[in-house]
Amino acid sequence: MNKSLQKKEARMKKHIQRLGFFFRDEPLGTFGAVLFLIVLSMAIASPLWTEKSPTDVSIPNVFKPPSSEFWFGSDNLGRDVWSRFVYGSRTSLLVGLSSILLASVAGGILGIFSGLIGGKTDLIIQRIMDALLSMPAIVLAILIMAVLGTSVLNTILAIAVAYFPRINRLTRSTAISLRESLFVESAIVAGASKIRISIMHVAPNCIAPWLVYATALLGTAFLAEATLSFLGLGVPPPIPSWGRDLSENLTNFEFAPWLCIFPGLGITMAVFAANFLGDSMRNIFDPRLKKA
Amino acid sequence: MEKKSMLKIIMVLGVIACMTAVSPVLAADPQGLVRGGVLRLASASDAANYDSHMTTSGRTHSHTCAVFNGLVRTDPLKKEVSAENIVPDLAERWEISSDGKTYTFYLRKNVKFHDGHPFTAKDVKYSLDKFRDPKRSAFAANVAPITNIGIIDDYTLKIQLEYAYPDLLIFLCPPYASIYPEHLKDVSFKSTDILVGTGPFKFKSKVPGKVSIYERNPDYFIKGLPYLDRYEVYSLKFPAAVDAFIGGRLDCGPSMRAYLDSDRALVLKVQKHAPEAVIGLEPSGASRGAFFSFVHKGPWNDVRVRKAMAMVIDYRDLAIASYGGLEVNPVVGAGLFPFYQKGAWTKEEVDKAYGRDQSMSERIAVAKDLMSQAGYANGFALEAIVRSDEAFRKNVMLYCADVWKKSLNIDLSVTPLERSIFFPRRDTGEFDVVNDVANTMTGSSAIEFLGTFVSGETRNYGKWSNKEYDDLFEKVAREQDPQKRAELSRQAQAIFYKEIPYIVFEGAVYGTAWRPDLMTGPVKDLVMQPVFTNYVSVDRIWFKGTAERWTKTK
Amino acid sequence: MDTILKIDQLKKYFPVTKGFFKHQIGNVKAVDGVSFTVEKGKTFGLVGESGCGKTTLGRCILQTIPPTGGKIIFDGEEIFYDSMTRQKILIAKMQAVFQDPYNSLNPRHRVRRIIAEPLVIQGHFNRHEINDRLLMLYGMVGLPEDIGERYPHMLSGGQQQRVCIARAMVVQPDFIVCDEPVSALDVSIRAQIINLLISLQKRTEVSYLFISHDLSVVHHISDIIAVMYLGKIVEISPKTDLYEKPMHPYTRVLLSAIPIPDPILEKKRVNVMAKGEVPSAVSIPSGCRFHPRCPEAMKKCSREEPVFREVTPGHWAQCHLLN
Amino acid sequence: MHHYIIKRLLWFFPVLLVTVTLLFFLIQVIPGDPIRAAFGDESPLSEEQIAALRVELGLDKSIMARYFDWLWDVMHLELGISFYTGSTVKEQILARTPVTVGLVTLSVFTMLILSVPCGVVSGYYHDKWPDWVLRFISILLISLPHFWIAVLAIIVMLTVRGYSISIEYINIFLNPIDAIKQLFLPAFIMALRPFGVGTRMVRSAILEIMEEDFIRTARSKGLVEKIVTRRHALPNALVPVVTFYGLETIIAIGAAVVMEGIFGIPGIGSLVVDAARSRDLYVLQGSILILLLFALFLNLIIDLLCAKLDPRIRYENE
Repeated sequence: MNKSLQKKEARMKKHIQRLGFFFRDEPLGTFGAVLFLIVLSMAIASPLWTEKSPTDVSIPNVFKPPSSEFWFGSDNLGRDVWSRFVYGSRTSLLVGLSSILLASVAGGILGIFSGLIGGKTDLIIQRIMDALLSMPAIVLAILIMAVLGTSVLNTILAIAVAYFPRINRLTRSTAISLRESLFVESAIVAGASKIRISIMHVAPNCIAPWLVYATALLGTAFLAEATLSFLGLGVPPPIPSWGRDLSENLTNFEFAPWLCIFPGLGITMAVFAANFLGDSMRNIFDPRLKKA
Repeated sequence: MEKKSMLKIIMVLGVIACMTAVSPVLAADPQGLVRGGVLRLASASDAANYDSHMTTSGRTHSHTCAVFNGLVRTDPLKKEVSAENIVPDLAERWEISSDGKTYTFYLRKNVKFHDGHPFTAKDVKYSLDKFRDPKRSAFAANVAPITNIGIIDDYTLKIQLEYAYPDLLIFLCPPYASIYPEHLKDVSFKSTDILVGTGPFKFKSKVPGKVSIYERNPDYFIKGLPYLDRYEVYSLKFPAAVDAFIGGRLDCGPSMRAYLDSDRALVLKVQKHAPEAVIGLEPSGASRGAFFSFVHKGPWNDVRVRKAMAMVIDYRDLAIASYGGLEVNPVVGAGLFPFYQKGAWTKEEVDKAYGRDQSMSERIAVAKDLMSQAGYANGFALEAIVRSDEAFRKNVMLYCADVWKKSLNIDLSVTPLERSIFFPRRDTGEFDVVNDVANTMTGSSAIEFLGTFVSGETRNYGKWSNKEYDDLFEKVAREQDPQKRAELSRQAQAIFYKEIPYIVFEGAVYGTAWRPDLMTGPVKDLVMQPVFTNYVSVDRIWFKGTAERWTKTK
Repeated sequence: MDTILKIDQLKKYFPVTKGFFKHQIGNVKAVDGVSFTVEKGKTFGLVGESGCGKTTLGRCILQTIPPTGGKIIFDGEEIFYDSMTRQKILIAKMQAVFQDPYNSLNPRHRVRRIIAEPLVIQGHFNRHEINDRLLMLYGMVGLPEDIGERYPHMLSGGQQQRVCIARAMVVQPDFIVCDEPVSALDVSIRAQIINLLISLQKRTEVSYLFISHDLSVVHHISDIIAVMYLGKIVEISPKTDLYEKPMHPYTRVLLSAIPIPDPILEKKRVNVMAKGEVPSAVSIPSGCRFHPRCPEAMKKCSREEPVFREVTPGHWAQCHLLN
Repeated sequence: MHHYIIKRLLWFFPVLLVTVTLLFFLIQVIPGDPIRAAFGDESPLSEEQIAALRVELGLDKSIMARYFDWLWDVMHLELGISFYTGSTVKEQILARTPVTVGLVTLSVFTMLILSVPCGVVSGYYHDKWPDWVLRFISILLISLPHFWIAVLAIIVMLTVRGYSISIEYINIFLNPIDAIKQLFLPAFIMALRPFGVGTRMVRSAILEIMEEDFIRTARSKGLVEKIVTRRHALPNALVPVVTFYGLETIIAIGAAVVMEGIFGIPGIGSLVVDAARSRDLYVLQGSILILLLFALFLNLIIDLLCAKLDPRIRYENE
């Protein structure tokens, strides 16, 4: 009992030490991580950050500039911009994280599968991926939004479809190089089935590059959500979304600039945090760059 | 875009001096009139087709109005558009039989289409037959009383009616009832090849998605016109169009009708950055509001519920929500009829009918009482559908949702829908509430305003049906005496405001802006009409200045 | 004495394709008709330069790639390539140790999991049995008892190879293919590993197919040695016979390449060199495969392929010189 | 090399077929009624008018019939007619393509001019202050939503310089100077994000190359550091750089889609967005097809260029 406790403590210490190294070696990454945590907490605990509802209409309060009552001002229906800012992070994070998660899981599984199976199946899957990859991701997302119509779920799907071929390619090439490795051959010799090899041997070794890449894509996914919403093809109202809030208030910029500035800042903040985090992840996981 | 978007451009193009059949206008030219120059307008996008019979869209009419003429046109000098203020266009003069059932038109001679073909009665018969065919025209219902169009000779035409129909001439005005060349009847209306008319400008070239260019027709039947050398229609969307206007690259308001009137921010932007620009805002014949569906069953089928819902809406707050959160436009306000119309209920009468003549707290108390009488004291839930491409509709419904929730505990969810999903649902009554326009064509006839809610009419989105109302409508259509007619239409309005199939939010306003040196004929000021049948005055427009970019460059 | 493995005319060709439609333009004859037998409890050494097909041969025997032709008779039964064979029949009987111990171990698994994997796949052992078996094995292969919790990258090269050997031994196989098991290791550790293999053989009577490019390594462990050149075996002989009386010129070339630790002897040594490099397996030379490089080549050699025959009892070779 | 080129060219067609097929069937499942979407905005159409339009536009045929019609039409470069604007899709695409090509080229060129020197500096001063500053700036640039920057830029330029977006249609091939004047601001804003990525990319390429043996040899020969960076590092980093700029060009097409709408530039991008909003099926199909062809073609060029630059690539693939 005592021993295991000590072990735990030792492990804890080690983790803290590692965290310390991270702070020291990756100051920009730390900055990103902190920013990301802020955005994350805004999304998870929105009611703690603001008491007002982001959708409450209040005609007497239209276009109030930032003040102690309305921190970020109010919009054309008298809604509190600060609460829309806070709740907007929810949409951004929900869409960004779930779409990347979806893309990663689907792309990862299909990548490992097609990398290991090889042959005609792989050939066909990869030609479809070629077709999807050749299109700029945002155009693909626009096309899918046009096909599916606007909703939160569809936005997640559209962004996931746009980025999943990229993740598929990455895991496939990792899987192919792993397929040739001696430990996979050892597993074959040990009698492992293809499914066992995929799950126990190939998949775990794809995780590091996969994680790095997924983090790197996260910022892009936030941006994609904002862009789609900006174009009026993303999440539908009245759900607060930075991109749509921005585009709907373009005409009001001249006398209510806060309506354009804060949503834009929100997008930048989220993407900025994710990019810094991704950058540091790459520095940590990519031994070649680490050496350099 | 709402219904008559053509107006945007139109009003600008305003007016003309009196057009008598005989006197060419050139002689009346005042000193200092400048010839030449290019007029640059914006339209939201290219025209879907050049068939002005099929659409009320300015995307089409801004092109056809320069190329085609009508049989007659409205007098652009007079603010009121009515059957009495019609002037000749391709018809030199006309006669109406004493029973009002036969119209004889005498056409201009020596008029030629742009390709050199002479214009004759054949072309008129072909065009008007198309205009009254429900398959090939969106306005057939407006000219339904026509039973026959007969050619007497090349320059004489007789129209037979089933019954006396005083508004016929209004409906024969451009830009809707354009006269197309009969000899090109096999050419597709989608193709620019159809742009062969008798009008002041000839089609020159088109860059799809960008611009269509028209040049002066030297053989125009009014000698000396048009003044302009060229007429260009740019396809430019908001907000790029507003920026282009402010930058002096457009001469007249972009497709601002949908924006300038519903978004005060744009008016302020234009005023700030281009203070020299002239801004015109006029009420239109259309009104915006909420249709209740009578196809869908729900609490709103009970008139007391509808009355309660109409009652608690505050007109001023509603306008602020609709007009982009800024001060209310002074010219706004209408019922089913625009207030300038003969026989229209006044704003006070409408407010009284809706029960809005008391204080807000009293209204809420009465409305709550009505709700509990109907058995919905605890409220209910319903869904409003709105078009996703026009934010102000969503804003209005969000305001209503807020008011109805707070005062009547009605849960209104607002669903913005893509056009391709919205229109089919709207047209078939598949909604609880829809925010749309009570459409009219010319905005000048009681037949149009009342006709929107007649049983079986496509524009009657909620499929409301009331026998008494339908009967009154029939009477209005056949009544020759203007006084009696106004009285009958007031009675019909009484039923409408009592039954509330549609809560009128506001009268739509058309607004646009133009460069200050834009002139029309000998008249210095552009006369803005509340309707858009005076679209047609492109032939009289001229510039005092000729600078390509009219705004001051800093 | 019993035979554990008999290979009869085993062939493995890899197709060479060209162009968009991948039409076959030839074959790489990696293994081109190889026959030999391995006795129970003995070590069969297989020597050849890199690229001669010895690793391919090992893989064919291990059933990780399908052979093109020939028979493999293992423990009296002919085996065919399919994944079921591998999973149901061979797993308990035939194992392997590869050249690069680090890459043979899944970096994401702990040592105990790596070693236990074949048992887990077999599925009829409970945790205690597996634990007991592992503890016993650690002792057998000379690993510390607490090694089970470590990851491969925390081990030294020697320890890694011991883990590989332990994994191979865990199912108590009858036969292990050792594909250059020591060539990636430091010279000092090589002897330890080879001694470990020898001691394991003594305890468990396991048979080895020991593949190496280095005759000096094979010398210590093998009972019978075969020399392979371009997909064919050119000489098979009991160990002592081969080192004392090499018959094929190629064997002599290989033997002369072994450095002798005594500097005086080293100086005296006659260095027999082969000319040029190993030709491509796509275009195998006519006649005797070795003739373009053979220091003693004759005219006949380029025309006629020599017969593989038993020159002295138990000593087979394939060379015109021996006729 | 020839084999590689032929092989690569032949791959183009199956990918194209898959693309065209995917595109067609994706577009066919768009919900709602495209005819009402295009014609029903001002006045509701009656059922008979809708039926007539359906026949006229060929929407009454079965989906497979329309698929084969579409394949046949694509082969003839006939891409149908727009429901919403009436012009043929081909006509619109022909008029708009030069604009988008101009915008994208200008933006990639701007990005190239900016990012290569910055990347070299950042790599050369690895982990010193210029590197940190450039790294920070590049991540900041990557994170800025460019549509936001564009909107702010227009307003600032309007207020400060009386700038207004230009509405003239200028073909960049016929009148390059005016076109560049018109396209410079959007192109510059579009270049900001890839500039950030590009700087980082050039930086890591430089870092990698500087580690390699021959650079060490060059150093040991006593060459001055600067010459090492300039003469040896750059050409060898070219393959990933070419790949990168090729891919960035494709991404720039995506950025153009957004930028064209904001600046009122009549390119393919604004066509895609408008068509997506108004559910204009044939235009959406046609314009995306063109973007795809553009991108596939770029991929092809990148692959061939890389094979030319690095013989290893073509040997591996032959």
